[in-house]
Parts: sequence; C-alpha cells; structure tokens
Amino acid sequence: MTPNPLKKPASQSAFSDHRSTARAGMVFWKTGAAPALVPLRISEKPKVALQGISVTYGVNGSRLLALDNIELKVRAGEFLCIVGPSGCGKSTLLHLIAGLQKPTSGQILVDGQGVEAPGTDRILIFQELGLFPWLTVAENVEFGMKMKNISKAEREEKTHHYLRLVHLAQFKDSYTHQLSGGMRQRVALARALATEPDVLLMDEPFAALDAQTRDLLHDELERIWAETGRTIIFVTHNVREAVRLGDRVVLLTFRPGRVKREFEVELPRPRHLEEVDVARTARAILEDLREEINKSLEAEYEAHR
Amino acid sequence: MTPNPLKKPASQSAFSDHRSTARAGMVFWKTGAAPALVPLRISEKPKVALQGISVTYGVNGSRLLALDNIELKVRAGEFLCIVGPSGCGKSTLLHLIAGLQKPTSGQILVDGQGVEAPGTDRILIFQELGLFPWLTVAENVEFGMKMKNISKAEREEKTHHYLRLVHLAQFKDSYTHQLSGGMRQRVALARALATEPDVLLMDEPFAALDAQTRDLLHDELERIWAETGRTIIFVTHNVREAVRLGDRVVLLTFRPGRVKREFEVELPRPRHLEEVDVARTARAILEDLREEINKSLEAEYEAHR
Amino acid sequence: AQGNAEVIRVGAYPNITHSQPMVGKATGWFEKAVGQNVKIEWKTFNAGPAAIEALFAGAIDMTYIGPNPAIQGYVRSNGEALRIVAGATSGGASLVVRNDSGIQKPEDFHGRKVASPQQGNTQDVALRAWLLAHGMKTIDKGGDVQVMPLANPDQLTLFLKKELDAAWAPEPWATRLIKEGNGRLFLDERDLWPQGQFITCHLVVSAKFLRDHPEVVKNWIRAHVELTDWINSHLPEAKRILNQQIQRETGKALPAAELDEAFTHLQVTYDPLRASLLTAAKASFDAGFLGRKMPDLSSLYDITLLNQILVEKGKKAIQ
Amino acid sequence: MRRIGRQVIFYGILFGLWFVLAKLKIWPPYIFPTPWGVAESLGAGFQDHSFWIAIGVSMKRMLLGYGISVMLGMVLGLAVASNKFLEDTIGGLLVSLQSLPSICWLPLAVLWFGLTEKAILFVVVMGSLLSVTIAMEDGRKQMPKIYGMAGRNLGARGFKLFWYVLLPASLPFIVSGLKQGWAFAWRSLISGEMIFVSLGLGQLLMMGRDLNDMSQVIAVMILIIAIGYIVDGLVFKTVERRLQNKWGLAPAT
Amino acid sequence: MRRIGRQVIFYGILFGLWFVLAKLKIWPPYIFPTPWGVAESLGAGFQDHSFWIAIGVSMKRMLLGYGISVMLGMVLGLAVASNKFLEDTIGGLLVSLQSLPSICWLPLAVLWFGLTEKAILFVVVMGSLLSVTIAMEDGRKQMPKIYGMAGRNLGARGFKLFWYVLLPASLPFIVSGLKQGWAFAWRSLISGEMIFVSLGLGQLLMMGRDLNDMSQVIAVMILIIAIGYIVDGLVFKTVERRLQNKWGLAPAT
Ligand SMILES: Nc1ncnc2c1ncn2[C@@H]1O[C@H](COP(=O)(O)OP(=O)(O)OP(=O)(O)O)[C@@H](O)[C@H]1O
Ligand SMILES: Nc1ncnc2c1ncn2[C@@H]1O[C@H](COP(=O)(O)OP(=O)(O)OP(=O)(O)O)[C@@H](O)[C@H]1O
Ligand SMILES: [Mg+2]
Ligand SMILES: [Mg+2]
Repeated sequence: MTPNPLKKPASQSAFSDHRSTARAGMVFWKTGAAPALVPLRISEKPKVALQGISVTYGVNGSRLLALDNIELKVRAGEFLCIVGPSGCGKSTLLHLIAGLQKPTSGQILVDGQGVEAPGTDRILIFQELGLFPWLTVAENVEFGMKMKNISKAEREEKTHHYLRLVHLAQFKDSYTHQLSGGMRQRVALARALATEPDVLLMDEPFAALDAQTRDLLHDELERIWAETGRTIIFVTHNVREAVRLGDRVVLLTFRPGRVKREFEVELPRPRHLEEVDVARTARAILEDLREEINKSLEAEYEAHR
Repeated sequence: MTPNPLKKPASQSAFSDHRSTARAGMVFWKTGAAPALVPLRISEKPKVALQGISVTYGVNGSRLLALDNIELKVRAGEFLCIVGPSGCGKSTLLHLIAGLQKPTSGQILVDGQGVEAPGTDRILIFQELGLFPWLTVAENVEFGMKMKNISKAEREEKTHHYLRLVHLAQFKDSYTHQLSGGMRQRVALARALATEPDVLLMDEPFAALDAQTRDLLHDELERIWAETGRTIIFVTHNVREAVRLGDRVVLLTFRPGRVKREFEVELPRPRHLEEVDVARTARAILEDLREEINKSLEAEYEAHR
Repeated sequence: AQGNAEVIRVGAYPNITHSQPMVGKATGWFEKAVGQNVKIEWKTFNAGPAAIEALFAGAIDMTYIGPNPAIQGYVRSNGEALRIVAGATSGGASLVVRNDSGIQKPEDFHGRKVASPQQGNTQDVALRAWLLAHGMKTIDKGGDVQVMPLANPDQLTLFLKKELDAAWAPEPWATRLIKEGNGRLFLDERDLWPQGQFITCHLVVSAKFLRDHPEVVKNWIRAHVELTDWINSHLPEAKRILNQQIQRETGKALPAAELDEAFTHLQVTYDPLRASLLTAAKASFDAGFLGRKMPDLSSLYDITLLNQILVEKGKKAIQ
Repeated sequence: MRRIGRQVIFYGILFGLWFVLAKLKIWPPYIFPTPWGVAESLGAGFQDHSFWIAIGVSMKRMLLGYGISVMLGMVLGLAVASNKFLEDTIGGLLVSLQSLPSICWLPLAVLWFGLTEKAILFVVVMGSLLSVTIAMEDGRKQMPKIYGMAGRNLGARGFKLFWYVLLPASLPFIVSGLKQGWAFAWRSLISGEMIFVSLGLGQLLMMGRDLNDMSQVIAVMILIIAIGYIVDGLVFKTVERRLQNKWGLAPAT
Repeated sequence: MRRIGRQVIFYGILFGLWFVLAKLKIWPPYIFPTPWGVAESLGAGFQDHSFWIAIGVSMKRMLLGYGISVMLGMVLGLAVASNKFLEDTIGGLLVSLQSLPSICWLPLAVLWFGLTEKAILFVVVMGSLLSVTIAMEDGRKQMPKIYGMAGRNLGARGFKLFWYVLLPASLPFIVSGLKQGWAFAWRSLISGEMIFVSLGLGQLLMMGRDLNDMSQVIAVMILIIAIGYIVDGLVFKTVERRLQNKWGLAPAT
C-alpha cells in the first residue's frame, strides 16, 4: 500500500516501491512534517546542449523567424525552467529537443549525440496534450510502457501508481473526452512520468490546474526529480512556478526567441509558491519579461494600425 | 487611429470608435495615468438564473453526478468569477448557460426566459477553444459577426480592432495550427469579444498566457465590461485572477459540484493582481478551496489504494 | 498422354439454340461417348465473348457458340486459336415489328428505329444487309434507319413503351416480342436463305486441342451427330429435357407454348452451313465489323473429322 | 423501440406504395413486378434451395475477396502514405485504377486463373482493393498530426506506430472507406460471377435480366440489400458506434 | 523535380516490363496485347476522331451525373446524419443500396427514361449518389463535436451551420468519399453506356470486349486511367493539399 501523501507527506516517497535504490549522490533529509529536498549533485557534463539553434517557419509566403541562434546547455539532473512571452518559441524548443522537429540550422546534442529522431529517453508533455482518444485513461498512461515492452504486471502497477499520483485512479476506465480540461492535463502528466525518461520535457503541464492541485503536483514532481535524478526542462508562463521549481530560469525574448537572460535560483528547497523569497526572485524576472513584452508590443502597434 | 493602449492606457478607450454612447449609469473617471473604473450600476433583476441545476454523466455504466442542485443568480452587468477544483463542473456549468447542453434536472433562465438552445446573446469561450482550423485567424474572429449578417466593412473593421486588442494583428492570415498555444487562446478571446454578446462566458481564457500579456488583457477586459455593461461569467483556477476581476467569486465544491461559498469582492477598481488587498482576499478563498480539495482527495485515496 | 486427354472442358449456354449440349448434359450422352478415362467439365457462359476469352486463355477446349463470336475469335487470333468442327443449330431469328407501328412492307422501315441484340453480331449484320438490299441505309451511313443495338430484355421494354418499331431478334426473344411485346412476325430469317438454313450455333474447338487430341474430338463429334439425330427423331422428349436443363441452370423454364413456337423457327443440325456463314461474314465486313481488309477465313473450318464420321455412318459428306 | 417503430412505418409506406402501384397496373408486371410476384420468386428460390446455395457461395466469395482486399489495401495504403516514391507513382493512379470497371479485369482473370474460383476472387479483389487503399491513405494523411507525434514521442516505431497509433487514429476514415469497399466488392462480385456460370447471386441476377424476369431481379436485389443491411448493422454500425462513444464524436444535432 | 524523376522511373519500368513480356510471347498477342498493338489502336482511335468523341461524350455525362450525385448526396447525407427518422430508416440501407450493381438499375432506366441521355445519367447517379451520401454522413458523424458546438455557440443555424461549419469540418472525409464516388460514377457510366450505342468510352470498351479486341480494351482502359489521373491531380489532390496546409495535418512520416 502506498501511503497517502497528503497525510504523511514526507515520511516515505510515493516512489519507494519502484525505486528501491536511490541514486548515488542523492541527499534526502527528513525535517519534521515538511521534507527538505536537496537536489542531486548536478553533473557538469551537459545532458542536453543546443548549439546555434534557429527555426524559421514559412507563413503565407513570408518567413517567420521563431528561434534565433539559441545556445543552451542543460546539465544532467538539472531542473531548468523556460519562461517567455506567448509565441516566443518555447514549445518549438521542446519539440526540437524531443526530436519531433528539425531545426532550420544548428545542432542539438543529448549525451553528446546529435538528435535525429524521438527517443524514449526524452519524453515531452505536449501543450496540446496529445492524448489518444481511442484509449482509456489507464491505456493512455500505459502506452509508453507498452512501447518499451514492459511486462503487463509491471505496467498495471505503475499505471495505478501514477494515476493515484495525479488523483485520477477513479477515472482509469474513462475515455479522454469524458474528462475535464484539468483532468486531461493530469493524464498527460501521468503518461509521461510513467515512461520514466531520462529527460522530461514539460510544456506548461499545470496550466489548467487549480492552485491547490498544482501545489500538490509541484511537490510530487520535485520529489520524483530529486529521487530519480532526471533532467527536467519545464516551460511555463508562470514565473513564480518557474522559481518554485527551477535550478535555473531561462528567459526568452519575444519574436524571434533568443535567450535574453538566465537566472540561477539559489533558494533552498523545498520552496513554496507563496514564499517571500520566491516572490521576490519572480518579481525580478517579471521585470525583465515585462520590459521585453512592452518593447515588442510597441513594435506590433507601430506596424499594424 | 486607435491609440496604443500601452502608451496611453487610460485616456481613451479602445472601444470608443465602436460604442459612441456609453450606457446610462456608467461612471468613468480619469485619475492620472491609471484609470479608476467603477462598475455599472448592477441591476438587481437576474440576467442569468440557475435553478436547482443538476447534471449527471453516464461513465462506463455507472453514473457520475457532476453538478448537484446549483442555485445561482447573476445580475445584469455583473462580473462573476467561478473557481473550484479541477473536474468540479465549471466547464459543464458554462456549457449549460450557453445552451450547448441540457441539465439533467433544473432550469436555466436568461432574462427570465428558459434556455433551450445557443443564442448569440451568450457567447462562450471554450476551454478547448474550438477554433476552426479551416479558417484563418481573421476569418475565425469574423465568424460570429458573419453569422449575424453584419456588413463586410464593419466586420473587417471590428476584426482588425479585436485582433489588435489581443496583439495578433500580424497573424491575421495565419491558420490556427501555425499559432502557439497562447496565441490560439487569444484568437478565441477576440472571436468571442467581436461577437459582442450580452453575456460573455469565459472558460479559463487566460490559462495559456504569460503574466504580462494576461495583465494587459485583464485591463482590456475590465474596460470593455465597464463600458458596455456586459454580464461576464468567468471560470478560472487562479483565485487571484478571480479576485482581480470579479464582483463576486463563487467557489464550487469538488465532486459533485455544489456552491460552497460566495465571496463579494468589495475592493475598488481597477485592482491589480499583485495588490496586497487582492492577495489577502485570494488567500481567504484559497483557504476554503484547499480544505475542499484535501477533503475530496482523502476520499479518493481511501477508495483507491 | 497425346491423344488421350484426362479432362475435356466444354462451354455452352443454357439457351434453346444449344440443344445438343443441354440435352447431352442432362442425359450423360457425351460421357458415354468419350469413354471412362476422359472427364467432361461443363462450363456455362452467359455470352459468346466470354467463351471466346476463355478459349483464348486455354480455360476451355471446345464450346458451342454462335457464328459471330467464332468469326471474331478466328480473326482476332489470325486464324490461330480455333476451328469450327460441326454445326449445331440453324435458323431461329426473325424480324419482328410492333403491331401498332404501321409497318407493312419493307419501305415502311424508312425513318424507323430497329433493334438488334448487339453491335456487329449475327442479327445486327443480317439486319444491316437486309436494309441495304431493300435500298435503305442506316443513319451512320447517311440514311434514315436507326439501328439500335440493345439487350434483348430492353427491346421488350421499349416495345411496350412504343419507343422501338422493330427488332431483329433470336429465339426465344423473337417469340417473346410477339407474345408479350405486342409484336408481329414480319420476316423469318430462314426465308432469306437457300433451303431456309443458316447457322446460329456450332461447335468450335481450340486449334491446339484439335491438334493434340484428335481422337477425343472425333468421339465428341460422333456423339454430337448421333445426338442431333436423336433429337430430331424424338423432338417432344428432347424439348422436355432441354427445358428441364434450362430450368436447372437458370432457375426458370420457358413456357411450353413459347418453346414450341420457337422450335418452329429453328432446326437442330450437325451441318455447319459454311456458305451461310461466309455470306454473313462478307456482310459483316461490308458493315465494317471485320477491319479494313476482308480476312481470310479459309482455315476457319476443319470438317475432316465430321466427314469421316458421316462417311462411317453412311451419310452424305459435307463439301 | 422508437427505432423499430420508425422502421415499421418506413417499410410499411414503402411496401404500401409498391402494392398500390402494382395494383394500379400502370406498367405490366413483367416490367414492374408486383410484391406478390416477387414474394413468389423468393419463396420458390428458397424452396428449391437455389437461393440458399447462391447466398452461401456468394458470401464465401465476398468474405474471402473482401478480406484480402481489406488486408492488402491497408498495407498498400499505408505504404503509399508513408513512402514518397510510392506516393508519387501509384499514389496518383489509385483513383483512376479504381475507376476501371470490373469488365476490364475479366480477361486477365480468365487468362491467369482460368475458369476457377480464383478468377472470381481476383475480380472481387481488383474491384475493392484500391478503394480500401484510398481510404487508408486518406486516413493516414488527413489524421491530426498530434497523434503521430505523441506516438513517436512515447517510443512507438515502425509496426507498433502503425498498429497502435496510425491505425486507430485513422479508424474513423477507414471505417467509412471500408463501407465503400464493401459496396465495390459486391458490385465486382456480381461482375465476376458473370465470367462463367458459378451459382452465386450475381448469376441469378444475370439470369433474371437475361430472361427479363423482373421478379427474379427484384428478389435477388432484395437478398443483396438484406445481406448488406445485416453486415452494415452488425459490423460497420457497431464499429462506428463504438468509435463515437470512445472518441466522443458528434452525434446528430 | 524529384517527383517527375520518380514517375519517369516508374512508368519506364512498367512499360519496359510490358514490352519485354510482349516480346517474350508467353501469351499470344490476342490475349496479351503488345504495346505497339495498343499504340496502334490508340492512334487509329484518335485519328478517326472516335476516341475524341467518346471522351467528350463520356466526360459530359460524368460531369453532369457526378455533379448531381455530389450535390444530392451531400444533402441526403446531411439529412440522414441529422434526422433521427431518416437515420433509422434509409441510414441503415445506404451501404446495401450502394452495393447493388448498376445492372439492377438498367431496366428501370430504360423503363423510365427510354433510350435517352437521361437513362444513362440515371444509372450514373444511382451508381454514385449513395457513395457520396455515405461519405457525407460519416463525415458529419465522425467530426469532432467541438466544431458543431463552437459554430452553434457563435450563432450558426440551419443552412449556415451546414455551409460554414459542418461542411468544412467534415471536408477531409468528404474529399475521400468523393474520390470513391468518382470511381463509382465511372464504373456506372460504363454500365450505363451499355444500354444503347451512345458513343461514349463505355461503348468502345464494350465493343472491344464483344469483338474480343484486347488492344482496344486496353486502349480504352488507358484513356480512363489518364482521365482519372488528370482529374485526381487537378481536383482531388489539390483540395487535399490545401486541406493539409490549412489544417496542418499529418504529412507522411
Ligand atoms: N507550424 C507552424 N507554422 C508556422 N508558424 C509556426 C508553426 N508553429 C509555430 N509557429 C510560430 O512560431 C512561433 C513560436 O511558437 P511556439 O508554439 O513555439 O510558441 P510558445 O513559446 O510555445 O508560445 P505559447 O506560450 O503561446 O505556447 C509563433 O509565433 C508561432 O506563430
Ligand atoms: N462527456 C462527458 N462524459 C462523462 N463525464 C463527463 C463528460 N464531461 C465532463 N464529465 C465529467 O464531469 C466532471 C466535470 O467536468 P468539467 O469539465 O465541467 O470540469 P471543470 O470544472 O471544467 O474542470 P477543469 O477545471 O479541470 O476544466 C468531471 O468529473 C468530468 O469527468
Ligand atoms: Mg507553447
Ligand atoms: Mg473545465
């Protein structure tokens, strides 16, 4: 029996039954009711490296430069958050890393290898979710494991586990059209987590969730990350959420997307969304973001009267 | 030429060219750079009334009570926000008011008339957006007006106006699959606003937007509402956003959805998301919400080990 | 295995002009003749071209068939594919006019619509030749008579709709047009031929099969001749057996009156009536159905086996 | 319940109309057959077993021929949709080859297979194969991109991608195409059974027409309609209903 | 460019194979016609204008008959998809009625329309109408619900809802169905042109077969394929490409 994480949130990980050996270098303290999580020793060898990435789209004859010469290194085990104005190329960036799209120029390396195609070491949670309407919730969650030829028993156990994690165990036999927007988003989360990839690419995975559910899932995600040493690249438009979760926050510029600034978040974990420190750091980033957007909006207003 | 709202945000409404006569009872002060908006005199006759509404869904043979005996009155010109945990029935509620779905029991009155079918007096922004992929952005925005047989010239003018409002004038000839998630959401917003309905039903319309863009659209929405006297029913999972915008915030319980509590927000307008008062009010609501969710999650954990 | 086939595949259609195969099939007549070690496989077709196709493809060895498909098959294959080895039926086609069409004499055909079963088939050619002989031309040749190739059932419908004035039809359709379509016999085609005989069905053998298995073919022809004689001498019984077999294969017997009526217009024979066919072929060529050069039909017939048998039986050989 | 009521009304009116028209004797019965004439034909056909045999023979051919078409057609459709070379070559010919009437295939069928069951099957397959291929290709191409991306993202490759993602994602298309393929297969079967007399329903139909026995023609038509109705109800409609329930697709408004 | 290269290779191989097979004389030329024999037939047919006339006459019938089918079929399909009564009654018969071969309609065509163009058109329409109806109904039913909801929400009703929402939303389906309908229409046209001598391609094909002239049969087949290829390329493929671009649908992976 997995304990109820709400009742005894820290004493035991929701993962303990799957991951009996914690990764070397992991530190895990218990401090009363709230757990103090310290990230894994972050390796310095880049897990994911983007070198001079540009993406151009053809739109109605003209060309739209979506990403412009992006240079980015993500260390193994790092929790990287990407923020930026709407339409700046965040989703495009994740598609590139996932291998679902090719850059117009530049190169993406994962573990030093060029990315040619999707791989189960990198799982993306799509902004549009991409759930399969012909499968039930449980079958959706199972899908990645099935593709990896994991045994039926293990699949079922993990499916159950992750569905509980996102509070949807009750809905395992529903089809996706029978779920609310937030529920669907949680199914997509469970599906990605269940595949247990090295690199988790998350595109605004909590955008449709209420505050409380999101807080709980923040905690769970942080715990999973800390325990398994995954590399997470997390796109969000919520700067506080980025500060709450990230080791580093990358701010992209408007259009074309460029890396405007990077912020190392040195606050101790676990953090809380409503913390003063988080709020303060977020404000600093927001300041930059705001400036960025105003600049670009002005340009738009000039161009289109 | 419509002025750039960023540069001179308050001196003139973005709407002034369309709505030359302000509604009786509207009060509109200029106070330096930031406008002080005071809502219309809210009429006491309910614009929308939900009487004993229940909705049951059949899911895999069993029945799921999604909404349970909802009683709710929305005054004409009111800005009502609905918050509640994920899957509590918020979207269902909006579908009912829009006339796209029939309640299992109970009755919905709009202007004292029973709702039988959709009507252009009530426009819903779907959580899934429901943009038409075969139309360009501009054609999508135009769609509602076309259905109302508005002249081509007026349609074009309004389309341009609302696309500028959501900062997408540049993309008017793009197809929706060429837009980012946040851009799509803004197209849906423009499409609904352009139809200029009496009652605007908005289902998490800003969920995919970055903080800055959302702030700007909050201001615009509030201004439109104040100027035109529309009734707005606004679903969000962001309690602060609800407090920022609403005259009243209704909190729904988990499953089945019931009205748990209503909060009148008496703070003066315009409010700001980051204001201390807004934060304080939001915290009070969040407290209730949190309690609500924990209760229900416990139930789920007991049921599904 | 030369000279002794194990299986012989024979085509026929369930039709009253195919008396020998139908009666033979029903009575096992040919099985007796070809012997124990030869198995007969009957193949039933709906129309001539399909049978010729099958013959070309080597899917059948011999078939009972009308003169037109036989000529076509011979010409198409440059004389390689098939030989006519015996006759089967003579007569059985008539020109029928609609009672209320007002046609009394050949000149009345000016400006009329006249049907034939199929473009370029025996009746079609006969019709065109007959019109020409009476000084009339078809529309496509600058005249005023409209020849319309139409499926037989449609001719009946159009007779009833009064959209058609006349039709040159084979049996049993000529009879049906008269009985059901309010028609009247205008001309029995036999009246146009010497001794009233013209070929409507004969036995055709694949040239290769004839080369490889002359004995089998000879046995078959012998049985065919004997069966022809038997039918002619036991006509009522033969008609009954024929009608039974037609019913077995098509699910429907002909009404007795129609059968009797039809049989008054045709004759069962083993004589291939070569002259009538050659005349018809000439007419067919004149109507433009046989290409730009009159084909050489000299090897179309191979009646040596037939003549051997006729001599064997003390009958008169055919020239 | 209401469904059955509607059907009773509908078929009642249909038969009533037929009955009245037949009674009025506008056309003679051998052109416009009467309900009782057709009923008699049906009765006779079932009594002497010829209809049972014909149904059995034809259904066997349909199942075999159509089955082959469906399987080959899917593989071919997928191949055409995923391979540039095939797409640019056969891809452009699918519609036009499918337009060729069965009569074009008859000579080839006889040439290659003689007068055998295989020849008939060949005609059925040639008549419906490309219809399935067209549906499969279209399904594959008009499918929302996200499904393929999500599948590949989750590790589906090659056959697994096809079987677990592309096929179910384009199922709504494919089912519609399979219905068209079914209709093509029937029509081709009727043509194929005309190569030589081979017992089936096509044969009965041809005979009816050749003898101008309209009662028989109508009786066979009714049989074909009844079989199609049953197959549609048992197979296609069921699959569609399941699809709609699963996917939450549009019901009639 | 590469597309043309591929096609050259493909057709080159195809013709090469045919040439070699013909040269090897495995089958006599009267069953397996040679390329030069067919070329001669084609040349002769075009020279004496009979092919041009046939193409013109048949294309006119196709455009008329198919056009009627498309329009009626769409209306009928929509009606069946939106009306419970029609759905429960004709809805269940669509597939089976579509399965009826054209030969079933010939007697009716002759009876009602006599020997007129209308009779041929009738056969074409009966042969393809329900195919379009099936596609339309399926498109309407398998369409994602959200489009209909969004349309009604924005005030689309009745014909406007159909024209501006339901039709475009189910267009991917409909285009696929229209291709099938096109194939049905051709096949039916060939049958229809067999009613009486009426100049068209069907007539030429029939003549070829009746006279066992395989070169002519193949020549007409090539004409039909060529016409289908052009129509497919000009109409269907173009619409599909536009759809894919607009909707951002799956390209081949
Ligand atoms: N298929 C496409 N064709 C053309 N343009 C595209 C396409 N996909 C994305 N774009 C453009 O690329 C830009 C970046 O899009 P992207 O989806 O990556 O943005 P994003 O940062 O994820 O935005 P959001 O926060 O709104 O989701 C946008 O301007 C968008 O219009
Ligand atoms: N078509 C349907 N069939 C069955 N159940 C449904 C259907 N639509 C919604 N539900 C159920 O009804 C409940 C309420 O759904 P709804 O979409 O209204 O929630 P919501 O409050 O909008 O949630 P969210 O914030 O996640 O969007 C959910 O439990 C959902 O599973
Ligand atoms: Mg995005
Ligand atoms: Mg919702």
